Amino acid sequence: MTGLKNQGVPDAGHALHLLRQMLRVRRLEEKCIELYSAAKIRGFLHVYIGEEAVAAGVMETLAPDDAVVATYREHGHALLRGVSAGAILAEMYGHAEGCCRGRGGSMHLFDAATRFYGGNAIVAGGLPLAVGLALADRMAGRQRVTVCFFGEGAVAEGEFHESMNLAALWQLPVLFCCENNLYAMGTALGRSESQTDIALKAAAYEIPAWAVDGMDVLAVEEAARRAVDAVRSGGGPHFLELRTYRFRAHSMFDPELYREKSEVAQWMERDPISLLQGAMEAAGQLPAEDWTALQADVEAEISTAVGFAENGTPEPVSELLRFVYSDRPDDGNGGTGNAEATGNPEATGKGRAAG
Amino acid sequence: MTGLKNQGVPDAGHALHLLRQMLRVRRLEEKCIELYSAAKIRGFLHVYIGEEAVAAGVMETLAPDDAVVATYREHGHALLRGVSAGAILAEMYGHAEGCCRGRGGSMHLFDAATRFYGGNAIVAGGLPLAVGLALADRMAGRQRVTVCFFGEGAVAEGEFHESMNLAALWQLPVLFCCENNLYAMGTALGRSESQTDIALKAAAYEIPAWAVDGMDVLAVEEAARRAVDAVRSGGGPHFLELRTYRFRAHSMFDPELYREKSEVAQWMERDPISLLQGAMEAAGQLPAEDWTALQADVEAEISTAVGFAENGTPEPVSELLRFVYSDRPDDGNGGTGNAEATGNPEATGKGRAAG
Amino acid sequence: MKTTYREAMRAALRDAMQRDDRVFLMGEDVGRYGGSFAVSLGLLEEFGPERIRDTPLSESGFVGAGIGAALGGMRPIVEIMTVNFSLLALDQIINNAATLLHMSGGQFNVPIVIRMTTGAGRQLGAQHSHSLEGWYAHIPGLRILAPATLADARGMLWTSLQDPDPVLIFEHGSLYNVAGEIDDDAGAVDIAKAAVLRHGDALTLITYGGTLPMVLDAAEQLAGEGIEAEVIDLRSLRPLDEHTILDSVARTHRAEVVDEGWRSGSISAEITARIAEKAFYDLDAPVERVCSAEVPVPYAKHLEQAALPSVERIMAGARRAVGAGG
Amino acid sequence: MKTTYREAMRAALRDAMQRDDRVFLMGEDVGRYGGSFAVSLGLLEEFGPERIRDTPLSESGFVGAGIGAALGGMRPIVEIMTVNFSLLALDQIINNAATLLHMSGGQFNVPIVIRMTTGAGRQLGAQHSHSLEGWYAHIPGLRILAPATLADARGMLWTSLQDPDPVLIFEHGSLYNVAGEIDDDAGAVDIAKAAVLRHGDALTLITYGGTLPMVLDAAEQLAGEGIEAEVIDLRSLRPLDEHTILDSVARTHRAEVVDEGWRSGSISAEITARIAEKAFYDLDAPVERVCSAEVPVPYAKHLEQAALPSVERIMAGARRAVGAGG
Ligand SMILES: Cc1ncc(C[n+]2csc(CCOP(=O)(O)OP(=O)(O)O)c2C)c(N)n1
Ligand SMILES: Cc1ncc(C[n+]2csc(CCOP(=O)(O)OP(=O)(O)O)c2C)c(N)n1
Ligand SMILES: [Mg+2]
Ligand SMILES: [Mg+2]
Repeated sequence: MTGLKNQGVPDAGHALHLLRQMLRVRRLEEKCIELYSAAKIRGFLHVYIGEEAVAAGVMETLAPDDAVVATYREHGHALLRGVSAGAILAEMYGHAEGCCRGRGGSMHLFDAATRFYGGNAIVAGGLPLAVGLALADRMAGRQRVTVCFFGEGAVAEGEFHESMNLAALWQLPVLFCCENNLYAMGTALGRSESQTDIALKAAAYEIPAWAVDGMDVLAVEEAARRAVDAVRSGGGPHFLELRTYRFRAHSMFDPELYREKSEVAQWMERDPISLLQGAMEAAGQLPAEDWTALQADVEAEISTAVGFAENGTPEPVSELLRFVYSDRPDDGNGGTGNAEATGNPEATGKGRAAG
Repeated sequence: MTGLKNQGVPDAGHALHLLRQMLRVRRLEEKCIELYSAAKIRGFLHVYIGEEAVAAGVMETLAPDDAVVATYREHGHALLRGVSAGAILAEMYGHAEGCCRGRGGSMHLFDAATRFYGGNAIVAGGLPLAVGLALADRMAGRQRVTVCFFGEGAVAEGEFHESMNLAALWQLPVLFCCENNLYAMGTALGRSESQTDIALKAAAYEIPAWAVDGMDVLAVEEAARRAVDAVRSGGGPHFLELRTYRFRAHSMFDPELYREKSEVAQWMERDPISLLQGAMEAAGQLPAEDWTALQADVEAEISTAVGFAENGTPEPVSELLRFVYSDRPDDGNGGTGNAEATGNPEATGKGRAAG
Repeated sequence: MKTTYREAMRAALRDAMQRDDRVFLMGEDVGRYGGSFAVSLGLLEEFGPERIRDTPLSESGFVGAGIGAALGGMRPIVEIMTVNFSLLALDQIINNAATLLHMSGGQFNVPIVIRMTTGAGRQLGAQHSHSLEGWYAHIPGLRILAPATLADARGMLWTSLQDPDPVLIFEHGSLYNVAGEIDDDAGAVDIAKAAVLRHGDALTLITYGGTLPMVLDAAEQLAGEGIEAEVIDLRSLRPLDEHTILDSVARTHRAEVVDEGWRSGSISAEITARIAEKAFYDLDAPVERVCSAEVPVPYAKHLEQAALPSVERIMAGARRAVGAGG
Repeated sequence: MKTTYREAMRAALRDAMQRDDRVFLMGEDVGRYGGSFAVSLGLLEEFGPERIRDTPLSESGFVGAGIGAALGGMRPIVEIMTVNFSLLALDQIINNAATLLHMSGGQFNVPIVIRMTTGAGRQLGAQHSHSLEGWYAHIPGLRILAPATLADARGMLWTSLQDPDPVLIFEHGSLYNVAGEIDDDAGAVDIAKAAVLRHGDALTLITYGGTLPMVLDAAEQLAGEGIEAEVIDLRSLRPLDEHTILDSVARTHRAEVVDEGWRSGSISAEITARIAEKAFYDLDAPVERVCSAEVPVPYAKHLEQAALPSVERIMAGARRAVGAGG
């Protein structure tokens, strides 16, 4: 398996769009790494480089009012769901213009407008949320789908098991997307699962499950579309195992002692962007000037975003205690913020803190 | 399926022994119910009536230095593992002569001498312990087996999943015995599992799993022996689903709104004791005088046990803080017990309480 | 109207369901079994299995699903059978329910109500006798309620469902059978303030939940000895109504906190610390604390009773407080 | 000998493994990855994958398995990557590790050591910045240690492994790179007593773990202002060495507690309460508490720093304490 599943690219315009989507994620994250090295971004930073076909293929199949739940490796999901690169970068800068006003950072991107429910730094912690979002839709009689992304490392957690069972038992409209990149930090799949065929594991809950080449964006999209349609039309939860690989370290702190450079190199030959690009070129569907224009567009988008983030403003420290509880109409945006109770003299004004 | 799996009873002496074992549990628990009504026993009381073939068959196959982990429905397991009926009843009386000196009660019977590790009132809470006991044996190079009993309700818990995976991944010497009595309190299996074939669920971890008629003590013993032998000889974890039924309410507080009387009646026709008794009688292996003698023996054992419990003594209140931490040689059995720190003036003397 | 704590809770559930069709109840055995403490008995028949939703044994899963459903626009009431099992759902409660609003910069509030039974006293042994509500009160983002009276059993659920943020309601197991009178039209209650249930000037007795009846009893008996105690029912453990406490101590100059939690690190420590910090110059004697002995709760009745707060110990503490200093 | 906190921990692990072949280390990524904070780097090569055991992501499962292995005669050291994930294992820790000895009437002790990284300050956001060691200190049956110095990083593991009961060791993430000198033959340390790291008579500063360096710094600067503070490193949060605290306060008459936990219900509340109870007549001013703001820890650096204790806030508290009362 080295190329794409289908020979040729059915719809050149659509393929170009997918290529653009993957490239947007790639360039955004390359920039993140740069900015991390420049100490503009701090905390943990987990990049998705190599895995872009997964988010690109799946997001394509969703309707605007569907919901998405992701992990701490979610820049790509956020971007392709429609959160602007500027809002994402500003968030990593810790600025008020960030999609979470600087509270979340890289691991906690959220966006109500696109129903993007994070950004969860607890492995498997998002799965029960996805089940509940789907339950709400079912109870309200809405035909929406909730897509939940997680790594293969999450499969060993109890919350995976409980969530699969609940979703299947109650036949809820969730699509589980397991991004199997073969490693959970330094732990290879075979050292974490007695049954390494993840799709088979999911099927044990009576959930239809397919394994898909996660480096082939067209294959991902095709499988996701089939699954999303089935879920939306009342077919209960579905499960995709997306076989992929992360080209970079787990995070900015990982010395990568646990895998061979040659293994990484081998997988990089199946870079999802190059694969699609190559197929399009082979089919004469990607004139050099289109590729150049595409790259320039994306560069422009990212550099505008960096500018936006750079020009952002820090949230005033007086807002520290805001969003612990909801702002209430009757307290003028949290007028009862109790600085004394928190021992923090700087924090007065907005926000309500109980204590 | 109404009778026993094998026609006839291979070894009359052994069958009589099994009959005795089941009857001992039955009579002990009938007595518990009586004593509960008389307010001699308090707290939660969960009886095993109807399920005796499971513990009786499995315990038969264990060596003295194997380990057993059970649940809050464990009087039978404790008794058949070798804890005396007197020590069990005294425990439920809250007496110092009880197998846990009155600290545990019905749900928490423990016995170091027979490696009986409880008695756990958290559903699925015992499974990780069993995995760890087996891990210790494996690391120390001992050929011992750890048997872990739990109800089918536990299968939905995350700890079930994590424990199955760890045991299988590390090929540990555990025998998982799922006592599938079709209900978890009032929740029928079909309302708790998307996949109701429990043995199949276990097999998804690559653990050999068989379903067994849990009302047929001979079948249970046969299956357990096969499994225990496989585990002991390095075959990794095994799993038995024992299909059984509880004839009584979940606990003394359960009004049994969730099942039909007729369903209970139907299962009572397959009472494990009557089944074996009937088969032995049919084969001419149970002369009336043997049956009478057996009953008399068991009655005597239980009434001696009640006498023992009745004559027990309450642990002095001065011992309240003991066993929070281990007694230390250097504190003369807990001389630092700090009554003041606990706010409890009665509790002085023995025991160490940190705080 | 005559009622019991259990019936008041059930009536509160019923009218929450009737009032708002986004409300549903979910938990282990809330439906066919009727609730392990019979609180939801009969509601399945009335509202059907979608809204009175039995769950498998999977605390983390269904509590997390409740949080997700709240994000999705519902108003879930999740019942965890007892606080003992809530430990299995703690990650969802702390890392999601309490935290999502903040992490999302105010975008995603979580209007969930989580109810659970708490407390010891029924010889259920160490794993089934925890009193962890004070412990939960440490967590920013949560609101922690402990209804101790019939009016609060009837009203706090309603108030909680109006809250845009997660509320945990702790129902002490010993209260379900308490009977008494409530107003025919009892409804939502204010939860911003602690209640002064008895006035007195000798000392302030501060408690909540399952120990309130014994504190009231002790106060009655102390009055017979000439010690008139003020009794405060905290009602909410987070936020704490510090004002009512300090106001009372400013008048009585002595205080005793009664709490079924283990003493070290209990909510009684926080209350004692607040009084010591903010009423330092008002206090005439050290604050007394009556808590549970620091031991896993033993099964045997005499040991269990010795481990828990009692009327005698409360009275002894009060006598110490009024005897000392001054 | 020059070392770092990280190296001291690693040396402690290494000689525990060498000394006793019942000892093994188990946890996520302790082996091939080298430990998420590189504490166990190199140990896999030295001791092999059975004794430096990588686990799947399943905190409840492997912590429970550690408890079982301890019951089975081993001396497991279980690493939970950070305290944040320990919530998933809390049921096993509280309902089994802390409780089995008591429930079994003294038959089954659990000699397990559970290590985890704790604390905030590195912009990891709300789900990765908990300081819950004080919260754990509420639980009878557990011993809670917080090594703050190199000697304790080197010695506490050894001491813990000699303990027949469960010990939780909390390592603050900001300490791993701290460098300094320890004795060449540094080994097991006494854990019964808090350490007085600086003598002074103006007030007592009480802290532990990650905030110790800033408290020492503050004390240094306060000395420049003529305020000589006594500094106590608690070292053990359960049991608390109340004696050392009270003894100091009896001399200084003023105290300030510094703790990275959220203020309400933190260990600082317990310490404040103990002082207020037992040194009531010694105190000349209210006890000051410097804790974290009661907010899920925000990512943005300036917000995070504003939420956490700081040298400035510690100094301000000390000035208040010495200025007040008297
Ligand atoms: C419950 C929990 N345990 C441990 C961690 C630390 N951790 C962060 S990412 C990670 C590996 C997860 O691997 P996987 O699920 O495969 O996702 P990937 O990083 O490969 O995308 C671990 C162990 C965590 N965040 N949450
Ligand atoms: C974690 C947890 N959740 C809930 C309970 C309350 N509870 C006690 S027994 C029980 C049913 C368990 O059913 P099953 O595992 O099938 O065992 P059975 O009682 O049928 O033997 C429940 C829900 C508990 N003890 N532990
Ligand atoms: Mg992975
Ligand atoms: Mg059952």
